Amino acid sequence: MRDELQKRVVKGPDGVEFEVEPLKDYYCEAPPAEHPPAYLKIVEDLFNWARSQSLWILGFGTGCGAIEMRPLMTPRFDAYRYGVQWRPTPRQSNLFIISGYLSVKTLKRVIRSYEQMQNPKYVVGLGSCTINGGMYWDSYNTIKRLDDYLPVDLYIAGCMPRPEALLAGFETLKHIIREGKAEGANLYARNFDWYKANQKKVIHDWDMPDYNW
Amino acid sequence: MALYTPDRSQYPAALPDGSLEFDLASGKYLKLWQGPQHPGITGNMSLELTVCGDEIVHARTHVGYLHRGFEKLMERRTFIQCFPIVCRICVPEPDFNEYCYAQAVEELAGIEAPERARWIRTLILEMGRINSYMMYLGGQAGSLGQAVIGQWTTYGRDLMLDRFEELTGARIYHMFILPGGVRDGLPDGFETRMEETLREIERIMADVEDVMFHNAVFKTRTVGQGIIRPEWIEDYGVTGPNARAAGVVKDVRKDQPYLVYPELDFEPVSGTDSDVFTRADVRRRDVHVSIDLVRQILARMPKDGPLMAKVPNVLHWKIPKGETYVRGECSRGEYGYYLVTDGSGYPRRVNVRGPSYTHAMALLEKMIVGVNIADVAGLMVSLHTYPPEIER
Amino acid sequence: MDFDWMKIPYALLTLFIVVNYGMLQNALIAKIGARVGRRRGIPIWQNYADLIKNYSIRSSITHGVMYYLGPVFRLSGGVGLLLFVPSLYGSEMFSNLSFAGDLILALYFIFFGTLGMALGAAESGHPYAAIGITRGLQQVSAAELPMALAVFSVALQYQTLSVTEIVAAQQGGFQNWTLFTNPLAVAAAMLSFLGSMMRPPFDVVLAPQEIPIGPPTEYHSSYLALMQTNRAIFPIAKIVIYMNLFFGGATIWPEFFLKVFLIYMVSVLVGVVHPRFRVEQSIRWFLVWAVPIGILSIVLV
Amino acid sequence: MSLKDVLSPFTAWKYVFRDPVTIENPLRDRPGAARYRGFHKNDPELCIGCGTCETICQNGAIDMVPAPGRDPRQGDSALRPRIDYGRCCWCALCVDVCMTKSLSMSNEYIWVDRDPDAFRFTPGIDSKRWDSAELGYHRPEHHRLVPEHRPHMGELEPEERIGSFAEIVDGYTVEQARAEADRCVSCGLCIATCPAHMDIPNYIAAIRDGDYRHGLELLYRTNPFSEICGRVCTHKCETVCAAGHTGEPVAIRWLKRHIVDQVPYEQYRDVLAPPAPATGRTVAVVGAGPAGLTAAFDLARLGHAVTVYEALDKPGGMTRWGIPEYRLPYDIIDRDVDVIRSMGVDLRCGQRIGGDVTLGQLRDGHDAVVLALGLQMGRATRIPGSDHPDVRKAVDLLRQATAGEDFGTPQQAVVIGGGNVAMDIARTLARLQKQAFGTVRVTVTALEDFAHFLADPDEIKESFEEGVVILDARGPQAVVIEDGEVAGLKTWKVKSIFDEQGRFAPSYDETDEMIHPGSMVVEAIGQMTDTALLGEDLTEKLAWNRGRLQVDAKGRTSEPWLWAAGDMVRGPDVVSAVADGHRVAAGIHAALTGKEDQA
Amino acid sequence: MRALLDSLKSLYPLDDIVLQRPDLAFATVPAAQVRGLLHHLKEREGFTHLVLLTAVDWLEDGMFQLTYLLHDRARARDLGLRTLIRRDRATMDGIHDLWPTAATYQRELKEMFGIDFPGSPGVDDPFVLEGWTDLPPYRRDFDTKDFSERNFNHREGRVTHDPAAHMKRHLYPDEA
Repeated sequence: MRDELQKRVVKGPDGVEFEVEPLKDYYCEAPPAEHPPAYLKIVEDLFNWARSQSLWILGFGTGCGAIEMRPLMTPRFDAYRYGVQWRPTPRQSNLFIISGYLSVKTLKRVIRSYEQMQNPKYVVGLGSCTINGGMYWDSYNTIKRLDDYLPVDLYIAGCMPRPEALLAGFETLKHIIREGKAEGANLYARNFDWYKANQKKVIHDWDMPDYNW
Repeated sequence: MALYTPDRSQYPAALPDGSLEFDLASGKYLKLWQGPQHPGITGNMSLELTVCGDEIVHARTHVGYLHRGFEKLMERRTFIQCFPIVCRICVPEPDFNEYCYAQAVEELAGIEAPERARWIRTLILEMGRINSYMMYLGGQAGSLGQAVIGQWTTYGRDLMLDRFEELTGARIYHMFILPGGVRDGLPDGFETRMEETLREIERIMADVEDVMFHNAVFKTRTVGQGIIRPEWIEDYGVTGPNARAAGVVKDVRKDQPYLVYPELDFEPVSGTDSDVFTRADVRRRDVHVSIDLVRQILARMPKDGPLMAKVPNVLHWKIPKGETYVRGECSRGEYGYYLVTDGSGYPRRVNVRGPSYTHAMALLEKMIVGVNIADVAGLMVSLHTYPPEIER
Repeated sequence: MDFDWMKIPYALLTLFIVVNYGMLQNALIAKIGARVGRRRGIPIWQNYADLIKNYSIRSSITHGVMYYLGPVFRLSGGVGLLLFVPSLYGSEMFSNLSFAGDLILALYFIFFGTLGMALGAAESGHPYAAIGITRGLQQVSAAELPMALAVFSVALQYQTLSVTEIVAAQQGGFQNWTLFTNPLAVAAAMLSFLGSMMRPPFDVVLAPQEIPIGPPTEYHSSYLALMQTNRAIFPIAKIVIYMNLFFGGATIWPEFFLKVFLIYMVSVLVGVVHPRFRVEQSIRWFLVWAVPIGILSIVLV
Repeated sequence: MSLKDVLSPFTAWKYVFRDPVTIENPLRDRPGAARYRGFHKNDPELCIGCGTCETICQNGAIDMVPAPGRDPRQGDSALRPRIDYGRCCWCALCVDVCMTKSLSMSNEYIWVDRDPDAFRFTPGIDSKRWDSAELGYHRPEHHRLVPEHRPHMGELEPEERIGSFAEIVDGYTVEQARAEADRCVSCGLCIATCPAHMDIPNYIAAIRDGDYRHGLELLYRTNPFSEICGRVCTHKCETVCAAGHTGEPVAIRWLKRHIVDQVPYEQYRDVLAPPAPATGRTVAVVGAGPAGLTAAFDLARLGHAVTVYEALDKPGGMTRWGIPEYRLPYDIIDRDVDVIRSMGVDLRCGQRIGGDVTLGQLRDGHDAVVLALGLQMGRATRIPGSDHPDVRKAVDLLRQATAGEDFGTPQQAVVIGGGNVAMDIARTLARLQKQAFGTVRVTVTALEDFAHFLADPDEIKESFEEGVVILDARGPQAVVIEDGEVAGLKTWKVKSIFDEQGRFAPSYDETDEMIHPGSMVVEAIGQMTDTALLGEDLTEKLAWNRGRLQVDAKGRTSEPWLWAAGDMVRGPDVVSAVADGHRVAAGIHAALTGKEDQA
Repeated sequence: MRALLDSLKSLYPLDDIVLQRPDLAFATVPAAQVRGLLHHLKEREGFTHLVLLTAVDWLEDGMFQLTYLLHDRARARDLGLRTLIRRDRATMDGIHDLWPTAATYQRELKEMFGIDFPGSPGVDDPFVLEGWTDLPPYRRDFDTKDFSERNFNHREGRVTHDPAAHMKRHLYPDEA
């Protein structure tokens, strides 16, 4: 058996050590790899500029916040003019907007979608629910802190955040990307075991229907 | 005129217990998942389709992606604490939750909202209905690839959201109708700005009619598609525009009038053909009814008067043992709250009856069989379902 | 015929101009479409950012060789189509690699991309891609029929299979354009054109609402960038054929740009305001409306 | 399907030639509406830290945290709400319920941050860019989630009550009491202000639940004089009541009374646990007023043998002898005292210390001695003529009235003083006049103006209703004596009472002179303690502070065996006396059980 | 409504009748009679619309209350039928043959309350939950807050103070 599939003890970013058994704990065949930025800074800067100007949102309305996506993409706010558009498939998207609370069932699909997205990829948490559980803080079926399960680049306060707040969030995100600080995908790859352990703690049923997405 | 009529006598084979057998290994059938991550699905749910060629032979609706356990959460919140969370049960038209919940609590607590509050509640419900329909129309056109309609109607909805914002203080979750009454009266000059908004929405609706409804391609795709058969109306508890488009002219606003509807002048809209086009058309015409109702309400509502009934200190509000069911006609059909109290400060049980519960589950699974893959999205949207009210 | 090696750099120059024009024109068209939707739309340079972004994606996964080759075929279809048809009539630099029988080759290239895509998308293993590609092939076949009929009609009319010669025959004033000399053929071809531009009502191939964008659903990063480049080239290349066959070709770049834009706008004009047909409905539509016109045009010639 | 269906869609293209409706700069051009429920604001000066916002928040989004630079004080916990925007849903229930209207919302709604822990802040304390936003949601005036008015309490009509000493107020009915108890938000700010730190929120909750026995149990935990305090407590708690900031404060005193009214008196003893086993220690208490009896009650329950010596023939102290019957019926006092007695307290009335029994004897016979003498001597104005026999002290008259002695009710009387005692004597005289002569002719002259009056507003209102004339800002100058008989009182208009240093030094407008006719002048300007029983030696030995016996925090005097409590130490106030009784009892218990150091 | 209730009372053992509104009544029926009565109401009395089917957990009594709410579209009136079944033997006959849509309700009740409806299509399939191992969540003895605290991480650093206790600590720490 390959080394990375052996049962072992790893240390998370919070310093806590825990045991993982990849064959049981992951449902992907290979853990994601870290990808370094381009060798030349000027090239990476150009790339980051392009990435910041071309935010493709995955069309996955995970919660209430999805309701504000339509105003965002329509005449009133017209996010297209800021280089934002939505894509129907995770392969082509580089921005995942977690629009509010995530039920455990959705979290599983979100993780799958997130892992299908390509590096670099960004996650924006929308509203109270992604920060600390929001109004569903005592619900048995929603996660409370998104950053336990996915690397989050940005949070936007509100319930729901208005389209204007989202646009402000995009501006901030662009700034972060241009500074080269939006390395969530690499963070995820680096702390994969930790994220997986957290995910596994709440998702008791790892079986995924044979989705075609 | 169908180019090709599949022969359904041979397959899929029926098992002895009546269920269908799909031998996926045969290559004859394909499992196709739509959603939850899928733009054609209204909201976060998923369809498990078994297709044969381009045709769906079996479908299963999967929900639960938005389940937050409202009914459980409300059992450990006081009556006033339930008020902010109920609106989250249905995102695009949250006000019906607020109304039904407030009305149910008032009924069991033996208080009555003041006259002016009841007018304002009606106003909000009709504004929300317009919004919901606008969103639906955009979605219906969008599901068939006509993006421009969604652009216009969302703009109209945005204008209405501005009115909501100035009236209620929020865009989406208004949290304005609370047990006992409403929070506040109309802001100054609201009527004028509302009239401007209504005119703009009427212009948009005229364009929608020209571009969407008088459209050969749209008609090709929708006329005769997705018919709800008469016997399904009762079998699957179909209500609202879905039923009215099938000729069942039942509208809670007329049949069991609530709030100030008895004083308003309107006729329920209905159709006969029960296909996707008729359902869309019923809703389009209903927008005009709602616009007219909003005008009537603004013209006739009392300008002064209390907005809240005398409620006890909400922190210790206890309601005697009892149970009731309060319904309203929301844009998708019958919306209802079944509230059981046990004399404590917390609801014993709240059950939310969203119209999508039956429309998107049993009815959709039934209707979708035999439909082309390309029509699934359009059919689903035409039932006008919002998943959060299914699983709550 | 001696092959003039200078044609190659000239052709590359054409390619360069067309790619950039295509990118800008796509953005402009998007802006026009947005305008109908009462909004502003993307910045005019948006496609460049998207392109660089896609090239800059660090990771990518592949589903096999054909998956790789899909976009390559598609792009070579577009490039080939462009390069074997003269862009500017009478210009030494921009006649590209045109030759006597180039019309037939062009017709082949129009199909070539779709076939390549079919292979690649099929390898991606995604059922939506498969469904999309099935629809695509069906629809392209149906749409090609009136186009082929129109081309026959034109070839019969001008008694040549060389695009250059067909253009030459149309010089000397707009009354010489095929548009006016053989309107039925143009009508059939333009109906086919609607069908091949991936715009409503004939975009059921992509249909994001039902089969999330169909064939390219699994494509990402550089693969997608390749396809995006093709999106800039291919429509223009196709329009160049139409322009040359039916609208008198172009002798200078401004004329080229204008005509390409206007012809493109025909599909936009229809596309922006319509929903889409189901695939069998569009096939029927081509058979009922476009094919008879095409046959009629041949008969009349 | 017609030709129209083919052509009509193209009308959409008209928009190409129209301006888009897109908002140019959504971040700048879209301020929230005037009522927008955006980010929270709080006025830290107005906020009292009652935590009602935290209670109502269904999201658990609010924490009450100490605000830097603020210390708790009466009516302000110095806590301020800290809001977690990882929980908040912007329902504004906290704003609606805010008892002071300090909490509101701005119309600002954009907050983006990388750090998920950043979304917590204390509005008004942590400065935010929306602190000065003018627009945003404020609770509309009419929108109340907590009722602002007390239910009306039944009381005797003035005509009816003036003729007798019957109790004026009815007390709440059960419905009224529930309604009033319902108004309490259970913040508990009042507990600190109550001298006895009674568990006010919980006994009010007991009323809401109808669990009066539990309520009574809670009352007895901190106050064995609930019957008395339920009627005549100075209810300082109500001055800090959170409900009082935007409405009427909760009628805490009446609610307390309601509990004792509701529990049948026979059950009182069942509510109380039996006293602890006897310790063999003995304590003597001098004075059967609230302080002395409270100390006796506590000590007896702790198992000590307590003997109470009372000079007068009935227990109760100033509550009996100083407060008129129409405010506090005497049988009420008996009820409270009987419960205390049932704890094993040996109450000996008519035993004046210094006569048959001396303080020295008490010292020798007991492990500790508590002095709870009260303030039973009236202070004199010492104005000319005030030594006349018909110039009387209010406390003396009240004592005589209680005892039923006839002190010669004057046809017309003038009262000097503006406190509750002045009102008590004025209204007592008014009743006696009504009974004797049929008309009320009492004039009260107070130094303070109405804006700074010392007596309770209720007292003033009821006095007026009963025909008492109250003149504010009048400084007494001389008693007018004609033919050896008191004829009235001469007063000047008061310009100010205190000098610039804040010392008592009234200045008068001599041109505004009035003569108030009356055949009796009553001085009601304050009381003091008769400390004669201490004897000279002890008086010498003890430490004094401004004429009051000096005691430590536990009530112990400079003589270790001698403790002091009540009005003589704290000044006149029933509930303070009760609190003092507890304090001294706790001190004695600690001393007797040798836990003094640990305590 | 009164007339209807009276006539029903003569046919079925109705109990605990509450006329909540002129157009809404509730009544309790023994579990064995439910199907018969529903059938009667649907076929004879015009109550053709099944509005909802849900349950109430009376944990203290050890009973589940099932509520069948029917609507008579023609006369615009509602009738809620309650039936009590034992919590420890939570099984009930399905009504999916009367109303096919009831299967969905029954599936939900099975999952959220643990009430079984043998023979109801798909009743054992998970409905909204996935991988659920705890008590059925709508049961009263399931504590959602406790579950949430055990199962999910909440953001640390939250501390609150009780105003009364805080004031006591600062203003009169030594007193009772």
